[in-house]
Amino acid sequence: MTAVTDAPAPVAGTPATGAARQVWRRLRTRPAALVSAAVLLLLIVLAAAAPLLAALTGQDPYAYHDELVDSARGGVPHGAFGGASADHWLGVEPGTGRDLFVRLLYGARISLLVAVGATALQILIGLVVGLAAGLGNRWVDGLLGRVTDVLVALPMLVLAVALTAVVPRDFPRPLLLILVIGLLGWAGTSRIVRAQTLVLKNLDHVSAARLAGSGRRRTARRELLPALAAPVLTYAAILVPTNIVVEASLSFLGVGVTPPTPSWGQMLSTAQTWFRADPAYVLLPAGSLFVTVLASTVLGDAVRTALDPREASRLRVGTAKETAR
Amino acid sequence: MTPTADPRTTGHAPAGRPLVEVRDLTVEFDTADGTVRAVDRLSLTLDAGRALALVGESGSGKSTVAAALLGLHRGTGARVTGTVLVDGTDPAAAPPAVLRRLRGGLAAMVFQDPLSALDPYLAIGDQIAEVHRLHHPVSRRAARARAVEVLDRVGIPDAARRARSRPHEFSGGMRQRALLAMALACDPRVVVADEPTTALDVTVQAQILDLLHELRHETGTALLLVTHDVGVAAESADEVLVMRGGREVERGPVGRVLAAPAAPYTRRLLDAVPRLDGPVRPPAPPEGEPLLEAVGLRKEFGRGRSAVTAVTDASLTLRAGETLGLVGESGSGKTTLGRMLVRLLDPTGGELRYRGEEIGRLDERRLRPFRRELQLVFQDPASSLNPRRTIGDSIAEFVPRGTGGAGTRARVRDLLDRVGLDPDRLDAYPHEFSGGQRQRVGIARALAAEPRVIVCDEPVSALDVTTQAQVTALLCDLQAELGLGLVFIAHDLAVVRRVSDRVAVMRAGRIVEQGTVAEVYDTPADPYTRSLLAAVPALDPVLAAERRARRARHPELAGI
Amino acid sequence: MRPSSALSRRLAVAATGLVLTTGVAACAGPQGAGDEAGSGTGADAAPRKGGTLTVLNSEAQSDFDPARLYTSGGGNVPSLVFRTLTTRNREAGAAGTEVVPDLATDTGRPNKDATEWTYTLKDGLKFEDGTPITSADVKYGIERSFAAELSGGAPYLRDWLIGGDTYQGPYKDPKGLASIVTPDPKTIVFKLRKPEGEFPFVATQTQFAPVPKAKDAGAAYEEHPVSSGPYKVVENENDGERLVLERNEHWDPKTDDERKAYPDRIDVRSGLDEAVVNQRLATSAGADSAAVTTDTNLGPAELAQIGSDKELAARVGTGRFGFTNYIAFNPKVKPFDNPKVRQAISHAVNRTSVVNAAGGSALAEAATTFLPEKEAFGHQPYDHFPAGKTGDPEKAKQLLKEAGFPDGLKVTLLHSTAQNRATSPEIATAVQEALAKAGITVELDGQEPNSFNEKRWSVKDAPGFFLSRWGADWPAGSAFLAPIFDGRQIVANGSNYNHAQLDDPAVNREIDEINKLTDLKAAAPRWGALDRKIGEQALDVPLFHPVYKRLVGKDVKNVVISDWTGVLDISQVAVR
Amino acid sequence: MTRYLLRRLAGAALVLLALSVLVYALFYVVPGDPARLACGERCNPAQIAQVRARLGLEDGVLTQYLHFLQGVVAGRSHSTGTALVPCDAPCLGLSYQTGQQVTALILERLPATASLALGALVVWLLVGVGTGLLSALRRGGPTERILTVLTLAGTGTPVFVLGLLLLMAVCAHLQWLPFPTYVPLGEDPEQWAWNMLLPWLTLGLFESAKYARLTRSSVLETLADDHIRTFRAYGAAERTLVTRHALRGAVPPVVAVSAVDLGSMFGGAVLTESLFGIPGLGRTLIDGVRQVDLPVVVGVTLVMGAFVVLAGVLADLLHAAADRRVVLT
Repeated sequence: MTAVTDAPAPVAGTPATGAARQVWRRLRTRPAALVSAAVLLLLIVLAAAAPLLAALTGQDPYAYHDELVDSARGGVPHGAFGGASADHWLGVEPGTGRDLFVRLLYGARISLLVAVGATALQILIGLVVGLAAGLGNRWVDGLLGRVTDVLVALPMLVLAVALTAVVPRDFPRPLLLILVIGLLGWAGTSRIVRAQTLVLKNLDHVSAARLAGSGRRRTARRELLPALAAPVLTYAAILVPTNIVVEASLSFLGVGVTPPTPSWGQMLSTAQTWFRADPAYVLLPAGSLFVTVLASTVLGDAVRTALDPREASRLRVGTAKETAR
Repeated sequence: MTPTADPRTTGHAPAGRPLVEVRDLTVEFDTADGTVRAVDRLSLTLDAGRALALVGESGSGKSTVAAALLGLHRGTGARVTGTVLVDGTDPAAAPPAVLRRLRGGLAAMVFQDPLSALDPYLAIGDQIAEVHRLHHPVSRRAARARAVEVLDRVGIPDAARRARSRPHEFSGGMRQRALLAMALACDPRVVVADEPTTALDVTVQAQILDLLHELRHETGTALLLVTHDVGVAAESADEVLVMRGGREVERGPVGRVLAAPAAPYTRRLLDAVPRLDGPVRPPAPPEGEPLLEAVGLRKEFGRGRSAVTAVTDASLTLRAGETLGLVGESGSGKTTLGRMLVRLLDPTGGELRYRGEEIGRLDERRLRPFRRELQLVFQDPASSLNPRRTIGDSIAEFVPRGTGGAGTRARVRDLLDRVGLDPDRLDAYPHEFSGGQRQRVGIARALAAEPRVIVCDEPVSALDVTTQAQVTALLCDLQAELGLGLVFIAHDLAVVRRVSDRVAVMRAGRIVEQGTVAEVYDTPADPYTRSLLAAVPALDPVLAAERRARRARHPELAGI
Repeated sequence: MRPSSALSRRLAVAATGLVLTTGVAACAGPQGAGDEAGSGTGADAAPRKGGTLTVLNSEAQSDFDPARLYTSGGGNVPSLVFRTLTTRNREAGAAGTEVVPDLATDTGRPNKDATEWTYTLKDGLKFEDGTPITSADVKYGIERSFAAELSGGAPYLRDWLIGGDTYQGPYKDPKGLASIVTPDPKTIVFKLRKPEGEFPFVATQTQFAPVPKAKDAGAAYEEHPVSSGPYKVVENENDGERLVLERNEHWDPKTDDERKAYPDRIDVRSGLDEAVVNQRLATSAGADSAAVTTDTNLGPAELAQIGSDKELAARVGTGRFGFTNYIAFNPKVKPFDNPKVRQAISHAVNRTSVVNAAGGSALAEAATTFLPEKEAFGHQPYDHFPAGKTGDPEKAKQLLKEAGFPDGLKVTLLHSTAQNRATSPEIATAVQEALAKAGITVELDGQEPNSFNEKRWSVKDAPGFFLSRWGADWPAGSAFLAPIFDGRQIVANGSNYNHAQLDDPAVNREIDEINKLTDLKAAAPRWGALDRKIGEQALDVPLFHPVYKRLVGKDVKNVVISDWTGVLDISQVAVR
Repeated sequence: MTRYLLRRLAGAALVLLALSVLVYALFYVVPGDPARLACGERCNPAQIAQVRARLGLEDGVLTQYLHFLQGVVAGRSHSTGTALVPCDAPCLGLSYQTGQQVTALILERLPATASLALGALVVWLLVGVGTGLLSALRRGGPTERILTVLTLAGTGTPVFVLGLLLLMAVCAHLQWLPFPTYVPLGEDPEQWAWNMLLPWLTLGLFESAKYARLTRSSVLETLADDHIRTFRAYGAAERTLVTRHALRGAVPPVVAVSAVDLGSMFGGAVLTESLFGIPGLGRTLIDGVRQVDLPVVVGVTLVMGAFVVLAGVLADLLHAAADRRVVLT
């Protein structure tokens, strides 16, 4: 054959091997992303080590300290800064005197566990539904589309409140929260997966797979799923902070984890009446929530931009539905 | 056309100095993969009223030169060295106000893709008026009137009304006319046209080139034409500068360079360009068995009132060892027909027989035994390979099962060797290959299935002309060797002529003419075929002028 | 059992569990220092007539029909419109727990065994349209309350009147109820199934307000109920969210000793967030300076703020209503069938934590007795199973060992998720934490208020261990002890309040005996003794009695807080 | 166009129908007996039975649902004891708890929700779009960096946290604003505006972060488009490019997303409403859920769903109007 003379040209699409390296190379140059990753990592370590830290400070998240609050003044903690002291680093809870530092740490466990679990569930359902809609015939697509519409039209927070009332109390609450958020919040994922599938299935290399005589399922597994990984993972990066907020909102509405288990939303919910009398009580969970959501948003953004700068802005719009306001 | 014919010779350029002067221009970009030198010490001059074509394949740096003339690299991080003077102004160093005067006022740019080059939200007339007012202190109303005037001038019918249309309401050719009108509205001294006709069909391309010629003749504007198509250069330029890898390869009057190229690269380039007067294939082999027969094939998309008929009443026969060329302009339905032939699309009506057996209505499962026998080579070698899998993996999927792991691997190596690639690269990913190499992988993949019929859907249109020649040659070799039936789909009449035994011409979903190469090209029966042939640029400027004159005399040949 | 006046609305909120209404605490709140003042403010100047009194409430007066209101006089605002046969004595403190005549000339004349009560109407009583009020109007008002469309009132008439249990109201049964007799337009006689010495208390309820049959519009009557009191309804928007009352010219003050009716106009605005109500009262700007609330208490965080502001503290009215929050046991469920287990829990409870959880010592007083600590209830102090200030886990452990649980115990506590600081998670976790020290592991079962109530009021499904509370329908022992401990009050298919499902013949007999007494002064100590006696069985653990603190506007005068309602009486308030 | 609208509206009706079925089914399994709750405390079984019969709870869930549908389509009437009160179509039934007509209840609560949503819209269009535009204009500079941090901070703050912090800062410490109390517009427009200011800011700023990002990325995306290159090549100044051409590219997405957001906000912003005590649809719905007040829940859910669905249609129409290339099919 004749010698090949033309030089390699840049190409669209990112191969799997290069992606991780490329993402890392781009992330390395963004200090904000690195700081966020560090903050999240620290938070995960702190949350995981909560019992250890509780033992270290000698505080139990559930132990009452009646002597630390002023019973005659509504139970406001004695002392400045919400009763912060050498024993209670971040002060104590009004009314009970429970240690806030340890409760915050335990609260982080719930927030992270529920957010990550719910995200996984949303992605899973969204993938299955989106693929089915994208690959199925007109009827399947139409039906799933309407189902998604119904889901979007549902007031999610309210339905979650109703659902948590239906389920027996002995059902583990964190799991229930994961299920409720996961089952109600997959519409965005499925829409993205469907849109991507519609694009992908007309790509030549997917058509080519048909010419090799492979069936639909095999095509979906070998050609579509790997290509969907990038958009879906980047969308997941947006979903995690969103779900942290949704969990907090549900707890704020009083349908989160069962007391006395602490969660940030539940702390905020009880704290909201205290913001003049004991500002520290509000600022601690609010600040924790803020830092966590901010860090995961910044990191998610950076990862997404690193993976596909152009796709980034489009995905953002898809999150409008899950907003808890 | 001569400088003296220009009513505005009192430009800033001192007498005797060229209108555009580029000396030792070097442009470098920083990319993630290191510094790329797009233009390397290039020099050129363009006198007022003259036309210079920059010709080169992709990556030759020709568009970068055009952008440098308007200072479009400013603020992008590109490093520009050397001297550029446009009518005495240095676009790289001029203060912003002067630079803005230069842009449009002195040198107006006409971009390649007319759809994206216009603001989708604004009426075309308003866009032209806006640009006009940037260079002429006139009222809004006057500017709008001027916009209508120039639109009328570039041949937009009912210009006053169409000026209120938005770009998407125009056809591709009309948009390109509107872009020319925009340039015209500024009364520039030089028009820089960057691949102005690449996105257009051949008949529309001819119209635009004719218009460009006419306008230049009328206003005496100089032209810097950037193109990959030697034919376009031959049609439009006085001088040609061949570029490769950012450097000048050869420069000279267009007739001289095309007729007697001095540089080996130019020669190779010209040899690779398919011509309507070039060699044809040896006569078709004796009649083989009919492999694939289509009778009255039809395809509709959508349903009900919104249904669109893409192909209707398409009948053709393909025999073993034969190449059937399928030509047509964009939207003619040739790709749809090609995909129906390999059953990637389900025909809405008609019959499709493979070796006598009806396969047009088989479902996916019953179709499976035939799948591997009918293969397709895709147009875009980048998207037809899964970027996440090695090419060896992609090809192996097409090797019939039962060969065994080691056997499959040996077969893949064999195939890679067969299509001229290094067999050791089977574990490489598609992005590590060039466009031409990827197309070879695509061919190897089609061959792996041991097919009897291969439909090639514009297999070379995304490739540079020298690579085109190599890939078409490969296809011809393989066909002869394996006795395949080949359907070669292309918009380029010259390419089809070079590879085909028989040719079918499609227009608006129908096959309007079908016959041997000699019949169709030498004695076209259908007027559409005739207009297509008339629109193909010639490589000889003299001939081009003649044909332009003929088109002007017979508007029906162009007035599609 | 339903607390009176404003509080009833408050509890309705709690019962339906509006977690959301809690909102945020006062914003531009009070500053300064000072301590809690008495109930009356602005007492230095004598109250005068005139002006507009603004009422800022969180809950709308959505039921403004005398048949549908539960409490004495329908609480505060309705008692300005509805007069009843008898009413509360509108005086501060203990004197306010007495019943006094209203429409009637006296508090009722019983026959010998207190099964027949006769009332005579005063002269000169008129509706707002000038037509005279007759005994038939009173009878008709009572009969309407039996219609299903107009449910909501207290159950006593159904339980006490002969034929009351089957009567379906005048719409379905126009013949009326035979056990209410009106021999003439001035006289009305009630025939009861058994002796009821406290009938005069029941006659304070709004069902005893007259309703002119000609004006009855069924369920729509609440849009404009016909006034027999000092004010009439001139505006009723959004189902009672905005009410404007103006003077009823046909009300004759000579016939009414109780209602002072100083303001010319009452402007009720509800649907406000509780924090907003308190904030506006604290700021007291503009019309708010002449404002009170009839349903919004100060919360702990607000108290923490007020603590240091003398001016504000002087405007806080403090009251105590007959109300007890307690842990209920259902001895039908193991291991609470074992008295030692119940006693162990009684010993283990840390009332300091519980009181803190309920809002601190200013809003809750630790309780060891079931009856509220008021003379009217006949309260007798006792503490059968002392837990000290913070619980006695050692004693509890010992009792558990004796009960056969040497390694501790695992139980589930039912509570509600309402943020009411009564049956809410805060109280439950405080109990949980204290019991943990005694080796009792408590699992919490927090339910939405509706299902919480359904569970605890169910004979079949009631768990063994839950939070509960009880408020007196009127300030007497029977209203407290009979529904809770009378074995014949165990309601199998309806709402059961005898959580312990106690059916002790001795207790039942004593209740019947005291009920025969029409001399309430004599009855009271016997109720106290009965409470003390029942307490020995450890059927419940009294936790605390709530204290109500409410703000009034700067210009509000003559704040009267009785021990009956525990909150200010709107009929006494003046704004000039 | 008409065909498109008809098709979308039919789709919307279908979605709403499914929504009502779903809510009915869900509430059928929610614990809690509406009759007992409506009856009040200390009701005897006979009374509860009467209430149950009056509320129509004795019928099967299917019959109840069909009655509900009948009410929506043709209206129905309810007994008040003395008379039958007609409830005209679309009748969403009577509240179990208060006996109020749900349609009236919704109309009564809607103004509060609408004033919250519309005010927030103004805030996010001014602040959000303004911020996005500014950071696109100043890209690469320190201004953009500061704005990016602010925007990210906005994205990272749950609305109730933002509201709480604003309350703490604006009301408690600076005492610039009174504590918000909802005053109906019709009653006192000035008070209404002052009291809504903080809720507007809270919800508007919360949404602003999203719009800032959307605007910025749309503008930057458009700036990278070929037609910007055209105008640059014809001598247009950079500022003109952003304000005249690139901003136009941000209009369709901002308009479309605004319509969708507004739609879902018209259904009630539960958290904001509860934080500021605004008597809107969101709180009505949450209360309804807690009180097992099925007619209220179904009614409000349907209205909310209708707003969301119609906002979707509106978003598409506006998108098509803003971007003529979009063809509605």
